[in-house]
Amino acid sequence: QDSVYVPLFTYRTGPFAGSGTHIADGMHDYLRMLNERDGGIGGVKLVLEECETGYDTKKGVECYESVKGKNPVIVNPWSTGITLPLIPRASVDKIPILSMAYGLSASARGDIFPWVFNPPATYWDGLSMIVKYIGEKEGGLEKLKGKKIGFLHLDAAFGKEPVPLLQELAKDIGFEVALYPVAAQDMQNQSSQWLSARRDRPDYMIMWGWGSMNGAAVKEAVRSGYPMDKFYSVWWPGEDDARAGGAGAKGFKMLNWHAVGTNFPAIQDIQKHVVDKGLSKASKDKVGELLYNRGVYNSLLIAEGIAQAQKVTGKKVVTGEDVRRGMENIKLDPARLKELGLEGFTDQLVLSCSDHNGHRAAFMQEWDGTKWVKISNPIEPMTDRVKGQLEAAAKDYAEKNAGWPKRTEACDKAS
Amino acid sequence: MLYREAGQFKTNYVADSAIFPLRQDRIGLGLIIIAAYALAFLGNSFLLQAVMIPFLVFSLASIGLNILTGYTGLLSLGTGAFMGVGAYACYKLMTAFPEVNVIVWIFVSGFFSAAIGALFGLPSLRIKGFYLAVATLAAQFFLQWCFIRIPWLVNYNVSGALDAPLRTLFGTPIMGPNATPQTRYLVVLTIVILLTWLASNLVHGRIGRMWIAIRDMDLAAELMGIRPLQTKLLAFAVSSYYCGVAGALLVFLWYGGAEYDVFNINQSFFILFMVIIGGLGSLIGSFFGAALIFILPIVLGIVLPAIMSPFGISVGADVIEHLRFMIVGALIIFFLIVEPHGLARLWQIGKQKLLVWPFPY
Amino acid sequence: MDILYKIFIEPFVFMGEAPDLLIQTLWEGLVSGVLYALIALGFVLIFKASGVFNFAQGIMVVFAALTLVGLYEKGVPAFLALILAVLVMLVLAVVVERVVLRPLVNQPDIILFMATFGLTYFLIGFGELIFGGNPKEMITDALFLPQGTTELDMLGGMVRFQHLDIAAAVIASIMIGLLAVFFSKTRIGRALRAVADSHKAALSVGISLNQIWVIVWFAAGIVALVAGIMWGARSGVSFSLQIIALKALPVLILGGFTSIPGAIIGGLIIGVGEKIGEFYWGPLVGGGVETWLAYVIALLFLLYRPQGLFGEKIIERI
Amino acid sequence: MSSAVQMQPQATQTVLTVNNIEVVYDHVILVLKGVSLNVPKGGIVALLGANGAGKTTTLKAISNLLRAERGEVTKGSIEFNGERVDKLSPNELVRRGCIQVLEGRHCFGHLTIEENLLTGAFTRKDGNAAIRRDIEAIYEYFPRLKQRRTSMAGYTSGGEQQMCAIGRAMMSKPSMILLDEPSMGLAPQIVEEIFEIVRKLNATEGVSFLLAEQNTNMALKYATYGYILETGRVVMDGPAQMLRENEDVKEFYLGVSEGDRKSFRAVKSYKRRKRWLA
Amino acid sequence: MRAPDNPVFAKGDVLLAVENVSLGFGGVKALTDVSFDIRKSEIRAIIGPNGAGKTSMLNCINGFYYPTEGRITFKGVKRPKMRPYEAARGGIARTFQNVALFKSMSTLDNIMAGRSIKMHSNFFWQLFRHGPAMKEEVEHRRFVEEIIDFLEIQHIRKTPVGRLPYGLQKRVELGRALAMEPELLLLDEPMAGMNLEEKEDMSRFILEVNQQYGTTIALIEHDMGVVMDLSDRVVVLEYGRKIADGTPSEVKGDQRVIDAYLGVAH
Ligand SMILES: Nc1ncnc2c1ncn2[C@@H]1O[C@H](COP(=O)(O)OP(=O)(O)OP(=O)(O)O)[C@@H](O)[C@H]1O
Ligand SMILES: Nc1ncnc2c1ncn2[C@@H]1O[C@H](COP(=O)(O)OP(=O)(O)OP(=O)(O)O)[C@@H](O)[C@H]1O
Ligand SMILES: [Mg+2]
Ligand SMILES: [Mg+2]
Repeated sequence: QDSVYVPLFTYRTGPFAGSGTHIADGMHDYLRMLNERDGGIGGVKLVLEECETGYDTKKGVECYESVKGKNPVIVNPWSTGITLPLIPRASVDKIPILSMAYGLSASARGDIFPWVFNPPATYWDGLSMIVKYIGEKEGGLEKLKGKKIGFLHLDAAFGKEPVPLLQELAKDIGFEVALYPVAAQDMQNQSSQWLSARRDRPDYMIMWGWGSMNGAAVKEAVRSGYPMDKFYSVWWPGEDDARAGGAGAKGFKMLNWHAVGTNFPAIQDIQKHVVDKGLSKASKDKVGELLYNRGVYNSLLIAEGIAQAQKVTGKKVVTGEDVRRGMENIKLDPARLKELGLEGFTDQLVLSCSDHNGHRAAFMQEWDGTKWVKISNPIEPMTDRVKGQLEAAAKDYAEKNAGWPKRTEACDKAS
Repeated sequence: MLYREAGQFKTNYVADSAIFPLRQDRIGLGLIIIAAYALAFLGNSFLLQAVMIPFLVFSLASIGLNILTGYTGLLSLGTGAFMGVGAYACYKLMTAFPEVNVIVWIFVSGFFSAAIGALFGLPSLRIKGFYLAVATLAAQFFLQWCFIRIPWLVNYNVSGALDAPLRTLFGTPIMGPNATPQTRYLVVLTIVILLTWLASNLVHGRIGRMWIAIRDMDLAAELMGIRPLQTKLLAFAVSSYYCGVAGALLVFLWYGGAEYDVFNINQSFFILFMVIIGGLGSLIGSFFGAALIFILPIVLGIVLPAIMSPFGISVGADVIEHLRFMIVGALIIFFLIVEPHGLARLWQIGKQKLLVWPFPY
Repeated sequence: MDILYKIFIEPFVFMGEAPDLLIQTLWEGLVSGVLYALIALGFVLIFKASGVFNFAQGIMVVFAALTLVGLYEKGVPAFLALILAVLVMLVLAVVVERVVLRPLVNQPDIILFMATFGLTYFLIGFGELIFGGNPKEMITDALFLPQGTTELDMLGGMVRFQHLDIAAAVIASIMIGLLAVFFSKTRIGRALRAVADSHKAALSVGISLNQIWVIVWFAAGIVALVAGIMWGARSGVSFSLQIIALKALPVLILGGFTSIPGAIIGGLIIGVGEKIGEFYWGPLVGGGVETWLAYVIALLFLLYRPQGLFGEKIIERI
Repeated sequence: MSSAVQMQPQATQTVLTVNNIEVVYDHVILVLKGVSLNVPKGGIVALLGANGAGKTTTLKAISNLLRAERGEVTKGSIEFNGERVDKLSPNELVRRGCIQVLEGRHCFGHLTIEENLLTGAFTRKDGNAAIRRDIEAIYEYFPRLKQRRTSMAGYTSGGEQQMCAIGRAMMSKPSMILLDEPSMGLAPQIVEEIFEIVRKLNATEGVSFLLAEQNTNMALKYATYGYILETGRVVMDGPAQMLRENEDVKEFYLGVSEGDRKSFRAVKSYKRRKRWLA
Repeated sequence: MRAPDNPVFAKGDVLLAVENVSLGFGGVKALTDVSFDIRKSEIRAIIGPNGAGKTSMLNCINGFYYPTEGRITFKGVKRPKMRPYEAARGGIARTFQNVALFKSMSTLDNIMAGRSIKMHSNFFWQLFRHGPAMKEEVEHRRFVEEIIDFLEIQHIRKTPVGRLPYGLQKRVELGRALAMEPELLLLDEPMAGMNLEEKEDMSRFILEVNQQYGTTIALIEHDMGVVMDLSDRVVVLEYGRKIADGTPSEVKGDQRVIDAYLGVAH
């Protein structure tokens, strides 16, 4: 029996289920579609198993331990809190970790974290893109001088990660930063933050939130009359979050790096082979929504990692170690995307031995009251600035973790 | 028939006031300890890593809280934060003085949480019962806030998280990515056994009696010359010490890296429930409680799909999770109804029945 | 010196400079206070009647709101759904009494507290099983809750009053008033206090604990439903709403566990206190003080009055 | 409860029959080892016995309060007015007219004395006026309570609480009262007062009493029949008159052996032996 | 048991003097201008109707209440406002009207807990239950066993006291107070709820404590027989005021006492 085991860590329960469910559906359905349509990848069936984490670190670690014995080819923790404890384990257990655009930003460095992947962009990339976009709208980054940018963030490692970069940019460019931390237990109760925003009158507001914090923020912004076209977010809010703000939420903007909608052969295959056959948990109208497609993107990377692994090793049934190599060989260029039935779904992504992230561009999209509309071309991150942060962080991590294992895994291609 | 008190006479007070006066109990305990050590070599990594290590860590934290809530009767919802203090202190200490063995720092870190615990225990002189819980909640939220806000605590890590550097004992890694589950389990087990032994000495001696006196009837205790404030603060300090050590073990020997979030209010509740369901004022109950609250859901997670699949019902991970919640909730209520004084009391009644077996009374 | 100035002078100067913001802050504080009080009220009812510290109150709020919205989504007309939701809370009350409280009569408070934790777990699992974990929107329109904002030009600025918030304040005040009268003026009210005092003695004088508990849990269920509607309209209906119940704790403690007026006054003090604190003093330490400020305020009050503002005196007699 | 209902045809009928009950606490502690007793309609029956004999347990078994203390009647049956009551809840029993005054006060500490009395009338349906009247009657019995009517019961003195507990039970207008150590902690003249009340209620309203009492002297003076309990068994029973004259009872419970009361100072430490234990 | 040796206070000296003590709670006056004294090694009874303020008087003596007016002198020193544990450490022990034992502890542990103030081994040794800690434990255990023997409660040594019948609980409570080796022992209705046989036993214990160790005893009791037989002097309170003070026979004959307290037939 030829098969590879792909565990999916999901959270359809708990306080973050609102986001988690759609992502889980997208992840599952894409891989399921490959099974149904193609009989798996390269003729090998995928054994899919969900493990419910509830976004709880304790349960996530438990999930990891329980799937570990079944030779998973890759693990997606879907929570920064869960990713952190898994990072040191991955290298010992030889299981690659895919923390797609979350987790430890420093893990973009393949030479130090050979087992961790966080494509297509880090949070630092994301922040730099938003600042860049705002700057362009103002007519050049230097025009931001004297402006005030509010930063509404979850008061946790995830939300605070971009702060140093933001402050550095503020110093260089000359804008002012106002921080609005939101504690996890106050996610749904943000009136103080928005009151403070009324006091400080920031010219722009950037949000780094997750789960119900996003929806509540949109609501509060509308409530307190903040101009929505000045309100930007990193890539985590979904349609539900924007919808929460009602008509007033029009103009709310966020970064994204993949398409929404179902206008792709692969996604239509999902509908045909999975959703219509009742093999999915998703309701039909949710297919193609932002977070659903985010899940699809995640699975696309998994599938591609496996496919590449099969290619480089020549084996059909690959292992975690092979998939790690496969991931380092990912090259999702337009041609490949077209082959996969996802032409135009996303920008190209190339990972390598040293670069586990890609630092890809994202684009800005705007809520028009009913759906997301792409409003910009791809925005490249400010690589020069982000690199510095990244280098320092990775070095710092390795230094503080004296005894952090040196990369011993060979590289498949020069980077 | 093996379990009998008859024929075991105590000829001096030392023997009579032993913690396990019954020979069979002592033998049983010895066997359990041997089995626990043997498990390191028999158990697979899932058992050690996902079940036993956290179970022991939570048991230790429960012992800590039990000293405060179970023995002294002071309700605390700050356990999570006190565990956090231990973890952060341990992190600072071991990164600042890497040359000193980390085991030392694990024990020392407890003192920091003891100090903080005693500080937040001050209002307990005036405030009682559920009202006291708020004082400790203030500690919980305030400390948690400090954990996020003071980057110095994590040595300015950008990730804002604690990570476990490589540390060795006798040349074997016990912490960090290269430490095997076996070694970590052995370290945790030894620390937990040692601290449990010390706790049991304390609660069976003069100090333990003073704590229980305060719990059972604080006014009478005071009228007998027991200083309430000192006694309560001591309970806070000792309790927080245990929680602190448990916190350090939690992060560095179990997770191997964690965010401040693992020390949130849910952690506090989690431990409190272990203490209550296990049995307030019982050390062995702390272990039972940790087992029920921590291990039971894991077992259910494994067992539920297995019992459902033969019936052709294949259910998603989420449904399993929902059922798991429902069953754990129902079982908690069930156990409380069967024996409100916790599993420890159930155990005791079982032993009493065994003593008089085959007669019912 | 500078720091002293920042702590003791600057915030007040700022208050004077921008009175509109002060008014807005106070208003926001009052509104949150009322909403906290609504949750706290559910706790108080149950504590008053049985001495049970009901950990499940938070999940009851979620559960009630989800039932309402869930039924509506299934096509049940809004007001019928409301009635059905009330009935569901009644069923819940009966079941809780039968299954949890009755067998645990006369047990220590902390044991009952633990049992409500079991209940919480059960309700989380059950609720998610039925309604799924997805957040839902509260059916504000269908229930004819007012929406929109009134903006008043005053004091050199603009102050915004949400109609929904005004409605919340009015509804909460009416409920609290009704409950206060019900419990202080009726025979049941006295029986409640007796039960909370001692289950055993209450049993011995023939008070039917079963009946009382059903009544009270039902009342708490209705309060939970109202709280769920109000909070839901504000921030959506999802399981993360149960975290908010934690906010009721300092309110309870400040007002006293057993006092209905205490819940509302405690709520207002906490609501206003934390908003003012966060708004004017929060920035000094990087914000986010709201998470613990409420508890510290409550703690300071407690040091002065260990039974809360209106709680029943803790009897110390030997 | 109107007394007319109780004045049913058979005057010698028993109100309460306890039939060979066994009680276990906490699943393992066997306390009552087969206790049987009868209370005739309109009778005052005393339940005597040393500390720990099981008097309180017997009363609680009857009033069904045992379950609240994790005790259980494992054998035997209890009938009240001819009906099995072992499975009833305590409040249903109170509605049927049988109420217990708990040993050791148990007032509602946070309620005032008057509110305590009012809760006693919880099961009554005969309107406020009647309840007020009865409260006044109780204040007449215990003037001390009237003075303290607005104080929280938790702060009143031990004796005041005892009066409050007794008054509270009387407020439910029961047809049968289980009195557990009513005289404990009361001043001598109040003790007499209480027994007078018992006699009066018994005579005028036909209330039956089961009286657990250490003050044997008093109890046997007012009771019509008595049971003596030792370590969970009835060791002796008979009409009060007969018990009063029994030598053992005289020596161990009444303190009058050979006709004279001996001084507490004169007691010597010697092991005495009850004849019925021989 | 050792008798507390106190050279300054010989039998018959005033050990404790209560002077013009008043105590009020809001509107309620529990005590009004009460003065009396307790002499070394005597048994002093306090009697009076319910709610007269007897318990409150004891509460003042051991620091649980602080009199609103007046003063209390113990061993010749005027007492400052103090916490109850300080009074206890000064040598005043008591039992309670509503038994206040540590319910979940065994009889032995309850009495051992009464020894807490006499035990001093430090935390470190306690941790290891060795060395001085164990030595001390055994030494005090011996003392406690003496008390247990004395009170004839050997058979319930290891029973949790919450399960004991009321009368035995009172006895354990006496044991716990004795364990403190007090100079002044306050007993609040030690014989309530006991039958005659048990009262006789209890009387014997009280007398023996008093005679053998010279412990001063203040006793509240409603059983007049006991009071008359045991006490050396009696003070009678009514409505918070002292209405009589003297030997049992004097008090017994006092008309005010008969009216207020004894009723007729005594
Ligand atoms: N809740 C309980 N758990 C365990 N044992 C109990 C409990 N209550 C009472 N007992 C035991 O039952 C026995 C009888 O107690 P009970 O209170 O009925 O005696 P009693 O005759 O009323 O004594 P007293 O005169 O002191 O009130 C005692 O030995 C006591 O230890
Ligand atoms: N803390 C308090 N607050 C209010 N009133 C109190 C307090 N303590 C005592 N009292 C009142 O003071 C009076 C005297 O009470 P105390 O307990 O001293 O009486 P007692 O003489 O011991 O009576 P008994 O014989 O009934 O025990 C009582 O009326 C009581 O209600
Ligand atoms: Mg009794
Ligand atoms: Mg008294």
